[in-house]
Amino acid sequence: MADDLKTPLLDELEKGPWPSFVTDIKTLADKSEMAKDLLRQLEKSYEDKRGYWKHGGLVGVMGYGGGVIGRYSALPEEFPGVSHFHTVRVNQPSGWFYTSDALREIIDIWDEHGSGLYNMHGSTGDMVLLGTRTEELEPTFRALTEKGWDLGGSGSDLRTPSNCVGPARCENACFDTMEMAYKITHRYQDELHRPMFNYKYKIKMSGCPNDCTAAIARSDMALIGIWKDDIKVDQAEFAKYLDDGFNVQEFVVDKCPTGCIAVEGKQINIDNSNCVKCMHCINRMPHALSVGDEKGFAINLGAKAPIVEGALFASVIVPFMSIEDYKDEDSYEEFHDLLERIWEFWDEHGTSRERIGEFIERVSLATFLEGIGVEPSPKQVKAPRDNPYIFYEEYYAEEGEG
Amino acid sequence: MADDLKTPLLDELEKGPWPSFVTDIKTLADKSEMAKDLLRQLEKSYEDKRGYWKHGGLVGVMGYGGGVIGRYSALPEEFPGVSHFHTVRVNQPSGWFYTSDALREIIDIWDEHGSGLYNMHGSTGDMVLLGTRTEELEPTFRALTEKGWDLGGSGSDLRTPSNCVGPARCENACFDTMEMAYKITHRYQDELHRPMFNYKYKIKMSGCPNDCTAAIARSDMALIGIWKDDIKVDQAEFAKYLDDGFNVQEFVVDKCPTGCIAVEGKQINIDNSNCVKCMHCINRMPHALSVGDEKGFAINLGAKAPIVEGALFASVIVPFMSIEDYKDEDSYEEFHDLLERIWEFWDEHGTSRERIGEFIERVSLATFLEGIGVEPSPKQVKAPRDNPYIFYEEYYAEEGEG
Amino acid sequence: MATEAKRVTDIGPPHFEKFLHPIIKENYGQWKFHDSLGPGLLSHTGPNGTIYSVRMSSPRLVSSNFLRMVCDLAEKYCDGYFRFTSRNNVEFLLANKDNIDPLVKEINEHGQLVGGTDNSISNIVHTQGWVHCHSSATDASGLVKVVMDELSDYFTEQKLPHKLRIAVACCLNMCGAVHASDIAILGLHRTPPRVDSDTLPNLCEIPTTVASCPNNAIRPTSVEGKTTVKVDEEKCMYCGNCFTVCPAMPLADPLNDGVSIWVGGKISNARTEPMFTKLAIPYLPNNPPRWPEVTDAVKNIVELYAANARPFERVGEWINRIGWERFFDMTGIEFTKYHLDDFRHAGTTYRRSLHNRY
Amino acid sequence: MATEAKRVTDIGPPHFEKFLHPIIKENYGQWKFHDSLGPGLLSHTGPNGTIYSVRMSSPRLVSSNFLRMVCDLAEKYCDGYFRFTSRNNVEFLLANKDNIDPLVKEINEHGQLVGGTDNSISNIVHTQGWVHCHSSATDASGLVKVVMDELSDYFTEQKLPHKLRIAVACCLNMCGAVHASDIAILGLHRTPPRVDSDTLPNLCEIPTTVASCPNNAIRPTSVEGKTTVKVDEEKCMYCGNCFTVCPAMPLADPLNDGVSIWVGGKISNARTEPMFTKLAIPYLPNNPPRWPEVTDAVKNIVELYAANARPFERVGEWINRIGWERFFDMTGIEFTKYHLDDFRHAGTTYRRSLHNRY
Ligand code: SRM
Ligand code: SRM
Ligand code: SRM
Ligand code: SRM
Ligand code: SF4
Ligand code: SF4
Ligand code: SF4
Ligand code: SF4
Ligand code: SF4
Ligand code: SF4
Ligand code: SF4
Ligand code: SF4
Repeated sequence: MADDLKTPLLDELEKGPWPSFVTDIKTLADKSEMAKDLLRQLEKSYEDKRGYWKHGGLVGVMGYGGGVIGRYSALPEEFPGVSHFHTVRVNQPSGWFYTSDALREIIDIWDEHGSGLYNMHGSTGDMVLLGTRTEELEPTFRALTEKGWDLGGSGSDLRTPSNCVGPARCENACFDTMEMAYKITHRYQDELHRPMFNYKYKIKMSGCPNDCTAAIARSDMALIGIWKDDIKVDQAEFAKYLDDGFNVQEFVVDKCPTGCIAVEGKQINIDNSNCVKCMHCINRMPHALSVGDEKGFAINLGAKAPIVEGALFASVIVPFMSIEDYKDEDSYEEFHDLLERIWEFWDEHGTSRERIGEFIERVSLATFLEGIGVEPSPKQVKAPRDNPYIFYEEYYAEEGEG
Repeated sequence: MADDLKTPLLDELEKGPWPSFVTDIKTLADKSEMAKDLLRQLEKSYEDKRGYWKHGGLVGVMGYGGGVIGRYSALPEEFPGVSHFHTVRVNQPSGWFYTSDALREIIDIWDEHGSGLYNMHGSTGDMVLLGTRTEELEPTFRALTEKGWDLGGSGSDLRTPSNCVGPARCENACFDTMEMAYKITHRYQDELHRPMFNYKYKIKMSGCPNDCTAAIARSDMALIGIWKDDIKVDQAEFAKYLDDGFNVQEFVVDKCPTGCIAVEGKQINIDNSNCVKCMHCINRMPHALSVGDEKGFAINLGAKAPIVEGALFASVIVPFMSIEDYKDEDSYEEFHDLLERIWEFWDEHGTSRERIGEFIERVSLATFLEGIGVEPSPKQVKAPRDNPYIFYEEYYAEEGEG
Repeated sequence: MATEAKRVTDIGPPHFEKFLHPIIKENYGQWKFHDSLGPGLLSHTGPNGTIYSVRMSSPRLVSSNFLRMVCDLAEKYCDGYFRFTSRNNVEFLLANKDNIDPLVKEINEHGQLVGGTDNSISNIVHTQGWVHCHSSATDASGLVKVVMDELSDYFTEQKLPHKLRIAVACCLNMCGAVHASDIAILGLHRTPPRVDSDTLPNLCEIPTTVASCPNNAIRPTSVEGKTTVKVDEEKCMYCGNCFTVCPAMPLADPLNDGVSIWVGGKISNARTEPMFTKLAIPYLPNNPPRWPEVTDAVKNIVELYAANARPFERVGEWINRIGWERFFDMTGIEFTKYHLDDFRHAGTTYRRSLHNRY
Repeated sequence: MATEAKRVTDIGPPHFEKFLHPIIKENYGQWKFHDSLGPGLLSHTGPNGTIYSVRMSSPRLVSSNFLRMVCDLAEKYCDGYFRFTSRNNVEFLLANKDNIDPLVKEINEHGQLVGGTDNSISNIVHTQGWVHCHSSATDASGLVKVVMDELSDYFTEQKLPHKLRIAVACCLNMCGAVHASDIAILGLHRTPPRVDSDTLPNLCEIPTTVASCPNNAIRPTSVEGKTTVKVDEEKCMYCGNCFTVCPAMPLADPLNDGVSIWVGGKISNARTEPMFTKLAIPYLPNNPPRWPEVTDAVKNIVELYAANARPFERVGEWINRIGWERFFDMTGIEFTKYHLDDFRHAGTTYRRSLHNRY
């Protein structure tokens, strides 16, 4: 370890059972000035209780408007290793699946061109290559693309769509999150790399209402798997849960939000017309219950963090859509049409730095639906309006008057 | 019936099983020009599908600013009987209890001075004497006061407080709604008769959370009975419900909002620490269950109809208050102090035509509580805030700085 | 009647005690339990006896003759004691159980009904309408009459899953319980106010008028040199608040005024918290004298509730259990863009979850 | 490494198929069920076999050496196949059940932990903090480390009533799941931005800066002839949105920056709809390197949840069952005026019912 690396405060973070990022970064400190000065600057932050990074900075690679977060130390003389410390966001593969061969390609590139530090992964889903100098950005990009990797988004663009493991390793998947994320990312390369929206646009896909990518909380467009027909039941397997002493009454029946489950003898009966597809019973008894056959996804729009109007969960716009063949680009026509109408309407009527969720709230759901050509449905609301302030558009005029 | 009373449309309202106001009013049509012309003007409204009353009009009795709603026909030539048709609002007695003797006094006065028509009662609770001429207002008032009756409110004043039957005929009453309504009405005669508030102020009292006066929906100040200790149980009576075949599980246990009831054998056990005093179990089994011993009321503020910011239910300000002796004026000190602080704060910081509910929303609950000197409590909210926009008032300053 | 005595003021209402039946006085605050003895019939028992209540319908808009009839009956059967309820029914208070039947009989002979207790529809809370108010977009007493004609069985019998409470209001001021009723009938205007610029400058304060609009649709303007206001018709949602403060802005419009139907509100804290009433049907025409579209719509909802709700489930609780999509399916009511909230907290009504029935 | 080839752009990510384990390919979209084989161990079975997953912790902020270690292990036990989870854990994907134990052993030898599945605390979703972001009011990686040190047992064992998900964000931008987590730790500034009027006119657009403030606290002004802005300190709630668009308005303030604790959010639709996280503790000081006040506070909540919630009840569901008043009692956290919402829809958070526990 480098002699001049005195980090008594950070060293406290090497104690304890949870793996220490300090210990890990220290393994690079001998090889990488960046890693070392990052620790030294961080130590100063720990002393002074404040960050020492300058605000933003417009850097990037040729022809791309996003994918790089510029970052400069506020104390470049003291910590020259991090005087530049830009982030390169790289599209993760669908479902964050890798082989060691593939990941080693990235590691080699970043050891050569950057700090050798990463976030695996960023909150949006990208591989986040953490820290390099401006002059290394273009070479990093070239090396990445040569191996088949491309940059993610930043700024007012489409962000790298992300998706749960879905059909690749989950029995609950109601649609092909993996393939759909791939298809969307590829189709909208321009939207991803050249920020031209009012603000960022994040797409996340979860294969079922368990929502393992937090799509409903963290994406402007959440595609969440759902089914329309009945929950599939294997009564023999159900009986085994009872036989094994699993407390079906307390842990399943009593917890069903609509009380639509009844157990008679060793048989489970579900009133599917009242089931709200919450997943709880399926989660508890995966051997006995599974999602139906008529599968697809709901499209919810508008989740975001609180800045500025308060946090939003995404709300239902299209309660159900399905795609015939996820591998076939042509099958996506209905979806792509809708997405493009959404972007167009938002582009035309939204304001700068207005996320789609805030936009919908501002213009009203009714206007938004009309604008994108989607029919109103009770499935889009918790309940109809309770205030009487209705803008009527049809009214009668005196004969001769109109 | 008067010859010239042709009301073919209204006559349709004499059909059907429900008692007909048309038939009833017609019984007066011979004696009262007012009643007759009211029907004739109403018939015209039925023909033309619109009302024929002029807007408001400042009329009243000497020294009072409220209690009379001025009303003039828009077609006085056509319907001279209702050219003036003012309403006189008269304080109802607590709980709308009468004797025939008392009511006959009113009837006689109104037959002499007015139309002989009434709303028994108005939505706020008053006796509404419907329709008289300006010159009859003062004589009506004199006649009423002579018999011990006084006017109700209108305009920006305290309205006649109203209350459920409570201790007078209900086992659920947690406080003396009858006496308290009487005491408040008498104490605040000036506030009731001389409008000096920003807007109207309605007080309603319900003896328990069944809220039989709709206080939580329709009063600026809702006093609603509540208890703090355990629900009282008569286990023998409970067993009878079971023996009678009453489905306690489905109709009571399963419907308890917090699931805090358990039946073991013929015994009912309530986890009172988790009971939210919703009343349902008590309502279903009045012989077995009853409200606790430590009784009082909650003070909720701010209910109103939608105009202008949307309808509001009243929200908890003081979760529990009790009055030692409802018959003793001195016992009310804490309550009166609070009410006066509320009025003062609203008066000082509210705007014209701003109901207290809108006022609280505008200045924020925290500011309002501080303004009236009530401590914050989790009982005042459904949940703590979910947005991070907190205005901190205490912070640290550099030494020497502050 | 001579009124030559000294003028007194601020005397407040008489003390209620003198209106209380002796049995009530003796059990005041000590009641033990009540029993339902049938539609409209209650008994309340305390340590010192039992009082019987017989609940009679009332059109609320009544004449001296109606009230004299009440007094007569009370004297005959109740030692003169009776009360009105918070929903404008009359309650005769009897010491003697044997008086119940004769009283009920005589009430019926007067064309009045007994009922409204327990699992029934009680009287409709309502407002003034064309009988007295300048604001009204419909009549109130007439609507109550025609709706209750259809539903009177539900008043005189106890055949519903639970209490069902209906309200009528004749304009958006909602002088009643419209915003928190199982079913509500709300009169509404559907066209912006017409500004009478001749009278407005004299009758109205411009700043107050401008400030009255919840949607900032009113702007000061000048017509022929006089300061008046103009209404941005795109922004006006016909609430009538401007008319309340300024008579020169009437909204009444016989062609377009009409009625909307709302469902699922409640007030009591029993089981669920109080709930606001939600829009079911945005507009039905004013069709006096018997408003057939309105009575059909209300009856349809009541009958579906009667047939499908579980015991002790209010209308709103029933709808929440089956879901709004099913409610619209079952009733055949069309779901339109008007059902989507677009006022202040509209966002809080959007469905921000996957919980949906298919 | 030479990069002389033709420059290509817009190629997007590689197709995932080449990263899928053969067993996964064969069962793709056809999985039948999964089993939990213990903390951090899952098996998924389809018609064409079973795949085993071993979930390993990760600090997320990692070095090439960490990733090389992952690759090495994957090659040794998993034919090179692995993935990351949506919460930044590593999942090794094994064909051979017998490889589980040796893999786990080797993971532990590397100082890493196996766990995070089922009724446990999984990895903390977090953000950049003092390591990389200019906005941060606290560090993120350090907070995660000290909190997970306290809670690591809950990662390696499955002893909670249900899943418990923690998030950390270093400023109000909340680059993570803070607004919908069982427990969230949120860094915040508590003093208004300091306007640097020397640099502001060059660095920032005045109208954008003024418009950025959610509370209209920013007004244009002029200082020594230059147009700049001033902040109405009464209205500022330290959200930092102005700083995002205008670097000349920094908020960092070592004396006052700190941490708040939030509880009861969730994302899944299981049982209840998604819920926002609610304020528990408005402010704890930044006390690096180990933030003892924060770790104590979080541990206290986790332990009360562990001891008192019912099976399959998330933190928010538990609190809703017992009531917020009891939550504050049990945790000993003081309820203050800061807990009362005063933002846009504050009114919707007021308790508009009688439902209260006494
Ligand atoms: C790197 C990352 C955090 C991380 O440690 O993982 C991140 C980092 C930043 N975010 Fe973020 N956000 C990241 C995911 C998120 C998320 C989570 C998500 O995408 O699931 C959110 C909340 C969801 C949302 O989008 O609302 C998020 C909400 C924000 C916001 C608030 C936006 C809003 O509308 O409320 C800002 C402020 C802004 O956009 O100006 C922001 C801004 C920023 C900036 C660019 C700072 C700024 O003010 O310009 C941060 C750069 C930090 C740095 O120095 O590297 N970041 N940001 C995440 C992106 C990595 C990736 O591409 O995978
Ligand atoms: C008579 C009565 C209706 C009835 O048929 O029973 C009534 C009648 C009027 N109300 Fe009301 N209100 C009556 C109870 C209510 C209630 C119900 C209640 O008090 O429980 C409400 C809803 C609760 C509330 O207070 O919000 C109510 C909410 C309004 C409003 C809307 C106020 C608001 O803040 O949203 C207005 C408009 C206004 O205040 O300018 C209003 C205004 C009016 C006016 C004075 C019309 C006006 O614009 O000036 C009506 C006079 C009608 C007339 O010609 O007689 N009335 N008004 C009720 C009073 C009788 C009594 O004293 O007992
Ligand atoms: C007489 C009256 C009070 C008064 O001072 O006038 C009254 C009296 C009783 N109410 Fe009430 N309620 C009265 C208006 C109300 C109202 C107000 C309203 O309708 O505008 C409500 C709130 C309605 C709502 O939630 O929308 C009301 C909600 C209840 C409830 C709660 C019902 C529920 O489960 O939601 C009960 C308990 C029950 O019925 O199970 C109740 C129970 C009772 C009991 C059984 C109380 C008792 O032990 O004596 C009384 C006989 C009820 C009955 O009719 O079956 N009372 N009750 C009112 C009669 C009005 C009428 O003529 O119909
Ligand atoms: C691997 C992963 C998906 C991925 O593509 O990466 C995943 C995988 C599974 N999830 Fe998940 N969930 C994953 C993130 C999530 C998230 C997102 C998050 O935490 O940010 C959620 C939403 C959390 C929330 O509600 O706040 C999530 C909510 C669930 C639930 C719903 C739990 C509940 O009752 O609220 C289940 C079902 C259950 O556990 O009963 C579930 C169930 C599952 C199952 C059992 C699905 C299956 O049949 O394979 C998987 C193993 C779960 C386990 O860890 O016990 N998964 N799961 C994610 C693992 C993250 C991690 O490393 O810990
Ligand atoms: S969201 Fe559903 S389909 Fe996707 S991993 Fe989670 S449980 Fe499986
Ligand atoms: S998925 Fe949820 S709502 Fe449907 S039956 Fe199962 S537990 Fe009930
Ligand atoms: S509110 Fe309660 S105390 Fe009053 S009448 Fe109704 S049930 Fe009885
Ligand atoms: S009053 Fe309500 S909450 Fe309390 S035990 Fe009875 S049913 Fe449950
Ligand atoms: S609801 Fe409107 S029209 Fe009816 S009485 Fe009240 S103010 Fe008048
Ligand atoms: S009716 Fe209402 S919305 Fe229309 S102008 Fe008048 S106040 Fe404004
Ligand atoms: S939460 Fe704030 S400080 Fe942390 S990474 Fe995001 S923008 Fe930066
Ligand atoms: S920190 Fe937020 S509230 Fe304060 S001035 Fe800046 S934008 Fe406005």
